[in-house]
Amino acid sequence: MDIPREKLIEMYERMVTIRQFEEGAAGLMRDGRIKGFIHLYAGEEAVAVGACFTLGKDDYIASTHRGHGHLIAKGGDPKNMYAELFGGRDGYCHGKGGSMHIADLDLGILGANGIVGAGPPIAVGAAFAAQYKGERGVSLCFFGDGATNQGTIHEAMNMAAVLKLPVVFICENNLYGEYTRQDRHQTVKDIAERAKAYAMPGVTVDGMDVLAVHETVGEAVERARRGEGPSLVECKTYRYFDHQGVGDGVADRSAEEIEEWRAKDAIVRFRRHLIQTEALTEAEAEDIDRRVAARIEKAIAFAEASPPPTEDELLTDVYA
Amino acid sequence: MDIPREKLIEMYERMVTIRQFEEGAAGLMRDGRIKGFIHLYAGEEAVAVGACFTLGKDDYIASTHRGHGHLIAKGGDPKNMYAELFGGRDGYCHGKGGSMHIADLDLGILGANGIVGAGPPIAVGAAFAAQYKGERGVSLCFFGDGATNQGTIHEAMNMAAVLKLPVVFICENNLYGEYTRQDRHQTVKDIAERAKAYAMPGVTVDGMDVLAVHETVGEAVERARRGEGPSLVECKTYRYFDHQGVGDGVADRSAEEIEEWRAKDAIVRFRRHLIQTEALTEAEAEDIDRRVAARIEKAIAFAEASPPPTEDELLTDVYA
Amino acid sequence: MRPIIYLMALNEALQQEMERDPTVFVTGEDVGQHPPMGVTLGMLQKFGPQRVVDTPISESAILGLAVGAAAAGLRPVVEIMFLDFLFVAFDQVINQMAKMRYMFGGKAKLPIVVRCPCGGGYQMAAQHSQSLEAMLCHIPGLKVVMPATPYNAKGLLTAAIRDDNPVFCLEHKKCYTMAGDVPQEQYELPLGIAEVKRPGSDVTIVATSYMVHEALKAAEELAGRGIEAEVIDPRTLLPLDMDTILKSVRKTHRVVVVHEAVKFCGFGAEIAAQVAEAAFDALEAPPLRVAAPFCPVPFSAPLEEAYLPNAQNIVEAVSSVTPAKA
Amino acid sequence: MRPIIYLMALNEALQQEMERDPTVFVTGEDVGQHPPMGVTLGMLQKFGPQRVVDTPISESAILGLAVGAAAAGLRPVVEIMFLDFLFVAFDQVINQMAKMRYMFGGKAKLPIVVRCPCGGGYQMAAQHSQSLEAMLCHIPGLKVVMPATPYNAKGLLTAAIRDDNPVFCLEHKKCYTMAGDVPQEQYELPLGIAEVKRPGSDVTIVATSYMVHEALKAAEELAGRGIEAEVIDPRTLLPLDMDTILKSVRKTHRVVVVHEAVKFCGFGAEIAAQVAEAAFDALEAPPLRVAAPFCPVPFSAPLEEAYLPNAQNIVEAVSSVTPAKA
Ligand SMILES: Cc1ncc(C[n+]2csc(CCOP(=O)(O)OP(=O)(O)O)c2C)c(N)n1
Ligand SMILES: Cc1ncc(C[n+]2csc(CCOP(=O)(O)OP(=O)(O)O)c2C)c(N)n1
Ligand SMILES: [Mg+2]
Ligand SMILES: [Mg+2]
Repeated sequence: MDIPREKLIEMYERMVTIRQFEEGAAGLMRDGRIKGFIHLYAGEEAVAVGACFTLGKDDYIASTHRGHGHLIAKGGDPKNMYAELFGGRDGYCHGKGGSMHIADLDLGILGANGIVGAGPPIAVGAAFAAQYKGERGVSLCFFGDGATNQGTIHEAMNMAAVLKLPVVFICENNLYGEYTRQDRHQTVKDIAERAKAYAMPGVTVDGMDVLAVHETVGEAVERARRGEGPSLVECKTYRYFDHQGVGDGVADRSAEEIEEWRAKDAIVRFRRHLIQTEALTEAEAEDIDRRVAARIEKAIAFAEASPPPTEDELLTDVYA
Repeated sequence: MDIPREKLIEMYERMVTIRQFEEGAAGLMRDGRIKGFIHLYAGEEAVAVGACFTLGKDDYIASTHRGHGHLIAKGGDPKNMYAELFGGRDGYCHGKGGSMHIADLDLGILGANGIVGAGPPIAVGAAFAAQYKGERGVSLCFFGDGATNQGTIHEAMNMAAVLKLPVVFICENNLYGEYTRQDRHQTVKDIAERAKAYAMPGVTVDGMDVLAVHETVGEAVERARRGEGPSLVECKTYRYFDHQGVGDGVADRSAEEIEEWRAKDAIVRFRRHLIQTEALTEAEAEDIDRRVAARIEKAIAFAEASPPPTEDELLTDVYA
Repeated sequence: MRPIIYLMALNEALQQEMERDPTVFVTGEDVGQHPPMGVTLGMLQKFGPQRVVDTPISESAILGLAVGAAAAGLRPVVEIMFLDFLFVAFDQVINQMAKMRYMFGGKAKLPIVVRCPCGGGYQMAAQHSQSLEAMLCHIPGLKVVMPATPYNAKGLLTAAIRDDNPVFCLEHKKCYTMAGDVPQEQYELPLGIAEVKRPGSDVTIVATSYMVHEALKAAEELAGRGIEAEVIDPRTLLPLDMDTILKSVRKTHRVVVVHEAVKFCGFGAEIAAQVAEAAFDALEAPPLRVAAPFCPVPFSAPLEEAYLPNAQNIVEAVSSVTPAKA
Repeated sequence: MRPIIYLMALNEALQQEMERDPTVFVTGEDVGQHPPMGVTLGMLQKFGPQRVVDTPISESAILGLAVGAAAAGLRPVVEIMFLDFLFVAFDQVINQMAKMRYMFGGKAKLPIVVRCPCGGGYQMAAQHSQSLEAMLCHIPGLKVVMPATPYNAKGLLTAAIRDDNPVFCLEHKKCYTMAGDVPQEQYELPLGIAEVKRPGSDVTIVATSYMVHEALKAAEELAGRGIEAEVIDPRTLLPLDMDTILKSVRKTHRVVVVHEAVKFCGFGAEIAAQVAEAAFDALEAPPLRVAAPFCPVPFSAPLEEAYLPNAQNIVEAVSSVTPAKA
């Protein structure tokens, strides 16, 4: 796999943006400046970026309750995302949706989703549309290990296989569904196994390695574009924060486990790789980190200044 | 496997009873004497009988829209079943349920079900109860090839595997879901493959061979009783009538295909086997057939004479 | 105009709209190879498997497919084989298609039609006979139509397909083989406009779906007794044309609301409550409801007959609030 | 009696009933290891994993498990993490647990309790804030309670567990941390009995769930203006105690019904319709409803505040139908 240097750097920057976005959001939540439910993506950046960087503007993604990372990876702007968290008018949903419902169809983002398992059938629908129109578009959906026990995901994979639709199912196996460890919610270890039920390719990949994710998802996407149907890619990954909110995750998981995964941090690792392969110097990397930090800071300021919607908007956009 | 002669004969008689019951029902429907939806089980007798003869009174089954065979196999009385088809007071449901809802909890029958895929989660619940009470009871659920694409069945199998419940999932793969051939509704051929998604045993068996079904299900039942958890058994079988109603099935399936399966008829085959192994003489077999015919005839007469419920029963039994 | 049956009127609406608009497709279980109620007959042959899409038995995936396809620019028309099965996949209805546009701040359009046969009368028992329109009407973001005649069926379905929102078209099984005059050419009946089926001055009967026909029968019988009932078919339940209903009640001073669903928390409660609020001064008798009793739909013929509301029940209800004239 | 918070009242009801009856168990997502709202706190430790059963994220399988276990003699108490998620698995509710007894001719008993947090107020947006009780109330075979206070929570949940039918216990998130006096010992509040929270002679306010508290606030304010409101909490929505409501309306001649769900086809329509029918002659003003506007629950704080009905809305509605006295 030959990824041009610019793209590698963009991928790095995107991962850093996600991380810093989430840390920013956590800070805002801790300070009580934003409210509601947030599910932070920090730790899993390699999955969203590795996967979404195989896509173009006309491709679709369907996201989850833990959606910030996917949205940024697919091109979402932190300004408008933060504005949404603040419930401001400049938010992606003009403040009506909040963290769990950010969407932008112009970017091919079919939305975060507050219902576990609801996204995959919708992604299948977008893939159907691509096939119907005779376009080469693909649709990619993310879902967690816990979500794979929802019937909807089974139905979506079967439907996609039968209709040979251009979908890639991406399971973010972060070992927990809420506070339930994987071995307490399913008896398989590698969720990729479940692809066998639909006679589709199923692959497990290191979800802390952005290049591995990119390569594996890329193959699945190419297969889909060639009209050969869906695939399942399982990415083993880990979240750094609590399931919900901004705790450090130790309430429910052992400190050793967290340590072990943090030691595999996808950003640190990718940065090291880029420097070792001389795609980036230490100084350039620091520069990127700083640039992102400045962008995040500005985005938060922008978002906080965004006025809330007014009461007369309460009843708009219920119907088209 | 050593099945005592009496049991073998009982199994044969039960299969004949199912066949004749269904032919009787078809006749009643053709004559306009009964109404509503009926889904006939003729052709699949080996599955119901092979499976249910591994069970005792305290074990449970959950059935489907195509339930008559399961009910008779588990001990249901044709009299009260026909009475239900007539909507009579002596019906299993006092006429309130009809073909799709016949149940008898005293016989461990959790009900036929008009909703495809609704039975397996309920069977899992009965298995939970058996485990909870520390009994050795098992729960067995039937569902079709088409039903395996419903999310509920995926959820039920996963739940049973996680909780290690004593359930046996029996897929009656009769090659069609309504009028859709299996290869148009799923990409796997052997549905037993799907057991891999739950790390449970999955076996495919000849569903036209009652002894093979009995042996395979029997092993799964024993496993469940030993506390080793659920299994999936796929039985390849075929229905003789239309999906619904009393047509001969040629509207949607090729005459050759129907012929091919009829040539494997489970009753003919089992009868031949019993005679060859000298468990039964030709004359004894004919005797059984006649005895069953007489029973069916009497059952229909009983049922037709059963008075319908009266209007004041409309609002009874909505609540306990 | 020529008389055709209701299900062919629906078929014609689908075919003509598919000819006109290449983004329209139909999908559901057996809609292609073996149309369950016959509404999609002949369409697979005419439009091919890309536009007439048979699916596995997976209602959540079917509705999800519609949601995703609609968000990506198509106009899906889904058939759910029986309304009763919709609840297997109700999340895609109430939490996804109904709310996406609002949650996304207006950024999505979901032009979806979901067609479902509903209602009893064929001894199909508790899981194949329900009328659950009230649940759909409680969900902002949805529209709901219940055509009672072939003419309305074609016009409302055409409008539903062209509407940019999720529209549920609930088709009573007893209506499918009713015949009525229907123009050959395409036409739209705008959603949200009630139809006065019969003018009258003594009482307003608001009836939905198949009950429109029972109400008209009742009105005939009442006319024989000198009571002139105005019969109104809302046609669209959501959005509801209360203006037409209120105008009528202000004239007749009496209202009886009729539907096949159970009374408790049924759609009739909404109409009765709105009438009681908005036409309080005009009412000379309590607003009444004629609806099914509070139990599941029974299988046995005599029970099902006792269960289903009919013209006689309507006549009785009207008589109880309208002074006899003849 | 000692003051405890609502969620601990529920916890106490569960624990005491589990001690008394070994067939009672609780199940749901994370109910054991990490109780989402805290209602099942400490129970896994006390009763062990056989009776406090964590499940995969599979609402249909969870409810199906309850149905099968109940049919086989146990008394499951299920937690669905948010009422909004119930609709992922609604078939098990409306077509299975609600109808089995009737369809089976009385041969099954389904003693199931399904507990669901409901309601808005915490910026949880459209898929985590709904009040959809009206849908459950439209289904024969179910019972529905919505306790508003710790005392009612404990008594109603205890009665619900002992009831031989499927009972939905809808718990408003805003109620969870409200404190109130609750007896330590077990007690049952019979299902189907309304509570007069405050006597009054000028107007009847019927309010459900958290809205009871808003109604009481409104009554205080109205009292300051010389209007004495009688506030009634039905507590059980199905079966509904209309007698208590009608008795009150016959005394006050005015009624305002309040709930947090959207007005159209909401539960208030049923109450208003029944009052209009049964107390027609007693009514001196139109029956009014105070409820949410017809849109999904918005995320942004000012929008959500505008969305949720409150004491001020109630005061305004009451004022519009009650002549000022002070
Ligand atoms: C239908 C439904 N059930 C339950 C929930 C509550 N819930 C939100 S996130 C979550 C865990 C999801 O786990 P997983 O799929 O592994 O994703 P992760 O949070 O680990 O990224 C649960 C149970 C929900 N939102 N929707
Ligand atoms: C939820 C739901 N969807 C659709 C149907 C309509 N339906 C009844 S039987 C059937 C086919 C079932 O096929 P399969 O599971 O293979 O069982 P078979 O009829 O072949 O025995 C369908 C689609 C239903 N009853 N319930
Ligand atoms: Mg997870
Ligand atoms: Mg089949």
